[in-house]
Amino acid sequence: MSNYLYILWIPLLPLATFVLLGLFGRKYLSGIAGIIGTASLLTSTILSFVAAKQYFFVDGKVNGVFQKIVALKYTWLEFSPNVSIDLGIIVDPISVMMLVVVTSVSLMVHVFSLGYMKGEERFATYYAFLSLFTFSMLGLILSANIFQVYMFWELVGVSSFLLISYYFNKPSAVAASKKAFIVTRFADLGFLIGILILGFYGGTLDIGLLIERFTSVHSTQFLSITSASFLGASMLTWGLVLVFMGGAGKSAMFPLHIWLPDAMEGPTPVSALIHAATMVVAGVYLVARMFPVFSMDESALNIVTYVGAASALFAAVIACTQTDIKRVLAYSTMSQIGYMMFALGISKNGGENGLGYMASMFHLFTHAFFKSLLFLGAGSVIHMVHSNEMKDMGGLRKLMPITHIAFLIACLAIAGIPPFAGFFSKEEILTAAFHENKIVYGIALFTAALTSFYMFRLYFNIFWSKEAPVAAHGHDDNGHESHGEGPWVMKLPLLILAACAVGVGFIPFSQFVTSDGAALETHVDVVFSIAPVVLSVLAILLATSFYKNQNGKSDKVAAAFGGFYTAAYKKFYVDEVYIFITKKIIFPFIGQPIAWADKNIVDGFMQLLAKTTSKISELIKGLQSGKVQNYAMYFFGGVAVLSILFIHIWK
Amino acid sequence: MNLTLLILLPLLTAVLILLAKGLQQIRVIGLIGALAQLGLAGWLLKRFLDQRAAGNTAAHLFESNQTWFKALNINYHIGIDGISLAMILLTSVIVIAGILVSWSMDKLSKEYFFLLVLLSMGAYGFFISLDLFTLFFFLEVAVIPKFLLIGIWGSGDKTKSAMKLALMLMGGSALVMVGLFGIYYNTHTFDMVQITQQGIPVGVQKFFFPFAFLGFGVFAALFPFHTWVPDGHASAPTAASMFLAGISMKLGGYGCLRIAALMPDAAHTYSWIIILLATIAIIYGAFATMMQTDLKYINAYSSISHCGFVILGIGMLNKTSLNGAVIQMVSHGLMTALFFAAIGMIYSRTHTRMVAQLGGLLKAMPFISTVFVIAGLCSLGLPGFSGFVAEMTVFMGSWQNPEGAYRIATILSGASIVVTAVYILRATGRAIMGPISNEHALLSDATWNEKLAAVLLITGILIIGLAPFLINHLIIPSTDAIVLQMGKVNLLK
Amino acid sequence: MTYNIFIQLRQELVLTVLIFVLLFIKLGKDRSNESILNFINVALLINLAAGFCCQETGELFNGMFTTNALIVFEKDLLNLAILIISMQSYAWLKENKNVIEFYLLTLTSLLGMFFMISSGNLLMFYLGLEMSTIPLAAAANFDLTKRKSSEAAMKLILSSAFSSAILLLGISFLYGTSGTLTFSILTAHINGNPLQMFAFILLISGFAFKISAVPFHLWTADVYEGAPVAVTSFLSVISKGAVLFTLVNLLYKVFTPIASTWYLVLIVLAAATILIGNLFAIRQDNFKRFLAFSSIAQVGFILIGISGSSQIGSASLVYFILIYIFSNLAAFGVVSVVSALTGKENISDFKGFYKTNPMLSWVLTIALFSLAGVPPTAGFFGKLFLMMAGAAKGNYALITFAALNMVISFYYYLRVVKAVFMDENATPIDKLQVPNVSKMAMYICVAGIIVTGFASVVYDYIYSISIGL
Amino acid sequence: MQEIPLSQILFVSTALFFIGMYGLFTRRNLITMLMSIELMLNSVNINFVAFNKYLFPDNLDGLFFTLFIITIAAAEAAVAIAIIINLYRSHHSIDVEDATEMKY
Repeated sequence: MSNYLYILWIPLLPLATFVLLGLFGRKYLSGIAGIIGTASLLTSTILSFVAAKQYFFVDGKVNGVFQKIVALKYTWLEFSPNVSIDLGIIVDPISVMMLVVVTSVSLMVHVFSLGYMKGEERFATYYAFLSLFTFSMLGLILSANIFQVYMFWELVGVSSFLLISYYFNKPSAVAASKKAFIVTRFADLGFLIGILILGFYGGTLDIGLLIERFTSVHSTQFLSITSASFLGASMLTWGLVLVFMGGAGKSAMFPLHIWLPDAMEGPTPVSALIHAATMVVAGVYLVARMFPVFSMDESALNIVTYVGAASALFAAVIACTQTDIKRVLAYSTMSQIGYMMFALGISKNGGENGLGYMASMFHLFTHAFFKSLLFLGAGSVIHMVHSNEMKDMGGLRKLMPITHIAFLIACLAIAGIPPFAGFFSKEEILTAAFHENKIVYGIALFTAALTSFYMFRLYFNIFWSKEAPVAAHGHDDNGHESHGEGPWVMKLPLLILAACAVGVGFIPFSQFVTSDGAALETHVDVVFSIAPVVLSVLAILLATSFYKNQNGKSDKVAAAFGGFYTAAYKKFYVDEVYIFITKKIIFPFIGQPIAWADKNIVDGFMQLLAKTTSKISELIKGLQSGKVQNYAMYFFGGVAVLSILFIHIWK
Repeated sequence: MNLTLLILLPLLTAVLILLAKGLQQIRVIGLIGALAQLGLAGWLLKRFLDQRAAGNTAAHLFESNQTWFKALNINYHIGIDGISLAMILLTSVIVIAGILVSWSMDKLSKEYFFLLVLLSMGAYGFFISLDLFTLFFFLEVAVIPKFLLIGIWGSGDKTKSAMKLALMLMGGSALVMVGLFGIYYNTHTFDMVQITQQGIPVGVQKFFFPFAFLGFGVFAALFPFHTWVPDGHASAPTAASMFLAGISMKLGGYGCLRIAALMPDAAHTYSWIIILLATIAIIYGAFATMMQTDLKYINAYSSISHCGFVILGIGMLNKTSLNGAVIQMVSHGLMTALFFAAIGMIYSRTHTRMVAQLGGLLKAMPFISTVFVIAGLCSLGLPGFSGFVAEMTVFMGSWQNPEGAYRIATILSGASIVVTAVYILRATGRAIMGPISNEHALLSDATWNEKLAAVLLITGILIIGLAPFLINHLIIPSTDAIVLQMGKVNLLK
Repeated sequence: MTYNIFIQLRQELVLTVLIFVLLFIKLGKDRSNESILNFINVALLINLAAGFCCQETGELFNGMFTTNALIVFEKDLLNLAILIISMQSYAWLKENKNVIEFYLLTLTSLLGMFFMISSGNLLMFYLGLEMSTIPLAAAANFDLTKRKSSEAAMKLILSSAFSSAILLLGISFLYGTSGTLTFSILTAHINGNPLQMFAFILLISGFAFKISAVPFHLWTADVYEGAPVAVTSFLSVISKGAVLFTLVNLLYKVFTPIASTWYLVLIVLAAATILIGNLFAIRQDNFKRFLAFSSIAQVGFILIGISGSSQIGSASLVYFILIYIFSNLAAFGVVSVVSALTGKENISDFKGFYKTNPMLSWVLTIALFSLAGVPPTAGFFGKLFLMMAGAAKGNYALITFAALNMVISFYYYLRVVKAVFMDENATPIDKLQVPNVSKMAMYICVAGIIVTGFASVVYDYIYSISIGL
Repeated sequence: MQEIPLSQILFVSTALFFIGMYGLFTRRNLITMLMSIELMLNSVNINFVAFNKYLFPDNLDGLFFTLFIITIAAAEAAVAIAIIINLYRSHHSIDVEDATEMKY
């Protein structure tokens, strides 16, 4: 098969940009940093489209099955023979698909930022970090070695950290970035140990080999890892669950989701890129990447399923109550990723049963577009009103028509209204769920309804409800104009993404991306799709009646829900639990005792030695009485003692 | 290639410094000397690799062996393998950085630079010696300069810290001495190569291993003998802190490694204790760090935690873990030196090291803050920096021991990376980010010499972090040799 | 063969001649102190040189006086020491009107030590011992006007008289049990019956008193403090060294049959001596007193070395004494200059000393490090070899104990360094004009400290001439 | 007349020795202390003479030793008394308890 090595340039170009801007950007290139970043990313995007074309339409398929192609493999760090971190490039349907998604969304964000971040002091730094992120994300996608995944996993994490804390003199932003990094780090610990387990029993870190060894039931590796067990679960389960833990951390699955809403402290384009479209789906991607192995272990898959489903529902409920528009979007993201997760969980490997897998990937694909669209839309709204709060908004549809339209399209897409993109992907997921697991199907259905409800709550609160506020006009403290919707560079991405949100649904996805690479025939069953669509429409109507123009209804309903509402509004107190554990348990009961013990016990012991020595010397100083007669007596005493001692010993 | 140059060169530099007049001359001489050291080390590396490429598989290259005290069968026996070479390179880099950061040391500058150079001489001698006597000799040579550096140029409760450090280190070397005597009287030689060949009776090993290992452990900040570390580092002047954490603590680790190689049976017998202590040190150090409020204390305690990885790697006694230990030594040396350099730069401007009193430095001094953040990221094991490579190798190696207890130790040590993230980010978040106070807003950024030092160290960190195969290529043959000779090679199934 | 006697007795003869010359100078018209001192220093140099001129092994006066390469070398060491001391006390003696008496006393005492070292017979040994002790007592009182000086002299003379009584009792019992006083014959009669053991212990106690081993050490600190610095350094280096040489000679040659016993005696003494010496040294403020206790601790280490009872042991002892001469005298040299020029003798007075007198501070520091046994100074080698010799017996409990005590000793040496370099002081000792002669002496010491360790030839030579059990 | 057995003479000398020691320990007058030391030395002399006469009559080592002890004792006493006189000059007393300036 032909050479895919040029794919190497797709990640390397952003890396180069990062180095360039990181070293010289601040001093010399601050003016043209944006152009440089965008240009290089444009190149990568084109390259990735080329790659996609070549793979999907030219030579990816060998007798009807898409192949896994390892385009590059370089031994980077060898632990011991055949256990090593290899930097590699793997080309298969999902990686190519992700290439397209990441590059294009990232490109949109780059363009959008040209307008959004204009006049920032650390403009160049911003683009440097953005490129760093893109590089890491691409590297993650292309990884052929599970440890390579881990490495880029960490890099993605740190670039997210850097971008969230971009407004570094804002304490809340710093806190949020810390939270994001530490929570994901905690999850990564699980990932790491998972890797260690799989690597130990698999005897390799190469994903392809791992899959090969763990999927063949008779291989020694498979037998050893399944026979070994800890706390009643087989080592395979442990390994997979721990790996999934890493994924759950990045993808903000319950209960590791707490960092995502706070992460909205970062610049909005960043949220659009990292916390909506790309990084947060890394978890899904990871599970998909390891899916054949997951499919060998029922219990691991179940965990994936239920964590996913739970997160989907949980997030959706919270999203209905939040008033910060970015937080609403954040929770909706979490909920959608929950969708993808449980879709994977209920799927099987290969053939018809692989529907869930395909659906999940499809939803990932579509979601990337409409969610980033939503964020960018929100971005331009915020850019105009300089606030995240719903109460500061309303009736903006006249002031920013383009944004309005784009946002509406995105909402319809996510609500799963045909013929918008979300409809198709969601449909597949629901079908898969319906066949595999009725409970999950129920949850999914309900969540779908909730989704449409809160999305339109959001929509109406921003664009309708009251008349155009005057406050929004005039100059903000940065001093740049906020009339209208900002420059064309901010509108263009909206339009493009809107087009995608409408269009991408029609891509015959199942032809390309499936669990086993073979094409999969899917049929949109009209009868089946009635239920979800109707539900969504009803939910939208409900939202309309509540929020289209201000009337007390919503508050009444909220009051009706009472405690449940406040609980949801307070995000079900998960943050409080974490804060309790860290601030009230770890610090006072582990940290401080240890710090204290080090000062007083360990070091105190050394001090004690010194003190005792000097004390003793103080005590015995009387020996040297200064009286020559005593000296003589001690002398004689010495003689006596020695003689007794040694004449005795001699005996 | 005569390795003795590595000792003579610093000696010459020291003498010239004594003859020099005025700060300018002194520091220039010091810098030239340090550069010469680096050049020498680099040349050594080239020669070493050439020889290996030429198929010279001798355990130690550039050996030379002269009788010193004939009556006692004490020889001046020197030679290097990959591990010692790595250490030598580390030392030479840190020496330059140290001299650069103390460029404007005007208090008793002559003595200051003299002692710095002397310290480096001790380190070189230690790393090249193949005879336990010379090893011990150079181990102690390094103690006195530390005492004086901390006591004279230090800050805070400097004399107490200096005294504590000197006494604890002397205690350590006293234990080492007893161990060495034990070896000597049961093998009738101090020559490590000979001892390795003829082996030591198991009973003897079991009796004397604790002495020697704990003795070196004190230098390597092994729990519970680590208490000299925080105070010593905190009180020391910047360059001295860099030397202490970057070089001196490595003497301990290196010594432990050699001792374990000399007494494999005992090492296996006691490995569980070593691992226990190491794990405690890692976790305990990490949590203790979390509670610190002084930047230098933060780094000092984190050094305890990181050096725990070295001991852990040694205790696990397999090829990968030993590699990890060595890489961790180098990596931690560079990283902690960088950290101390950054802290020193911050302190020299703000005159405080209290995290609470700092903030938003990124605005006033972007370069220094960036250096600080890089050091932090390296310390929390971010891929691309040396810390990641080292820690992952140690984990990989440790995980190869299938015993449950060792697994748990590995997992616990692994857990420390989360705690590390916590304290690094707390320090960074408070000191580097956040709003800046008015009097700090006007402070100046790094000067050329500080920049040079930082860049040098960062380069080292990146070389290891981005191309670990280079250092592996250097050290793996040596660790292989050690492991083979220890008669226990663990590979993944 | 008649002139043989002159060669074998050459060191003693030179010394004797010198003493008489000094007597005549004293009788003659008085000269300026400078000229006398210069003359004496030159004479002492010659005296030192005399030792190296020609080797001759043999014995005189039918076994009363023996000599061999080792003994000659030991005497050379003592000569070297007296030379250095006299150079260092230049500043002090220049003003003193009884210069010659000082030298008469010290040189006589030195002569006595020579005879003691060479003695082949208990009577000879006793004579040498007393001949070395009594003048020292007088010399201790050399500062006639100082209260402390006379108190010190009193303590020294009384306790040393007492100790020599004990010693004599031991000798008398030895004589009673063996019937001979000659070492060579005595060995055959040593069978270790209780009385003989008792006699031996009395004898050892006498030695222990001279080398100030615990619990026979108590006079040391007071005498060191009270006596003039020059005398103190003489006591601490020369008399101690001489007695130790004799002790080794006796133990390794004469008391071989009861080696197992005296090994135990030695380690008990050693342990006690190290510990007590250290514990007392920690607290001292008076510099001479401090050095007294530190030297007691040193003796403990020496005893460990001797207890090794091997050729390494005795060689290491001589080697250590050589190094000890350099280190201790360097320290005393600084102290004597300071006390002669300012009258200050307390460690606390040395605070901030480095600011005003860097040269002296470095000399002092190097000396102290050498005493503490820190590389690269020679003290490291000396101490290490002593410990090695001790470890040969496989008594690692003792070695560990001693090693840990080294840490304590390290503490008090560093205390002084701390005072000199680190402590702040409003009124430090002001810049001192050190006489060139004393300077030279210090340089000799420092050179010795730095060179002796690395120059393994020295050790190897000593080893080649020294005796094993 | 039958001669006195060695044991009795040794008994006398030992008694003398310890009497001297007792005197040294208890007397506070320096001169007296000096005298008690002389007692001890004399007891040693008796030892030597007795051993020489009873056990090894054929050579005279013991006697010679005694002579030397006596001589040296004299010298010692001379120096000691000189020192004591000087002590008296400075302390105006020859009480040993008064000369305890240096201690600890």
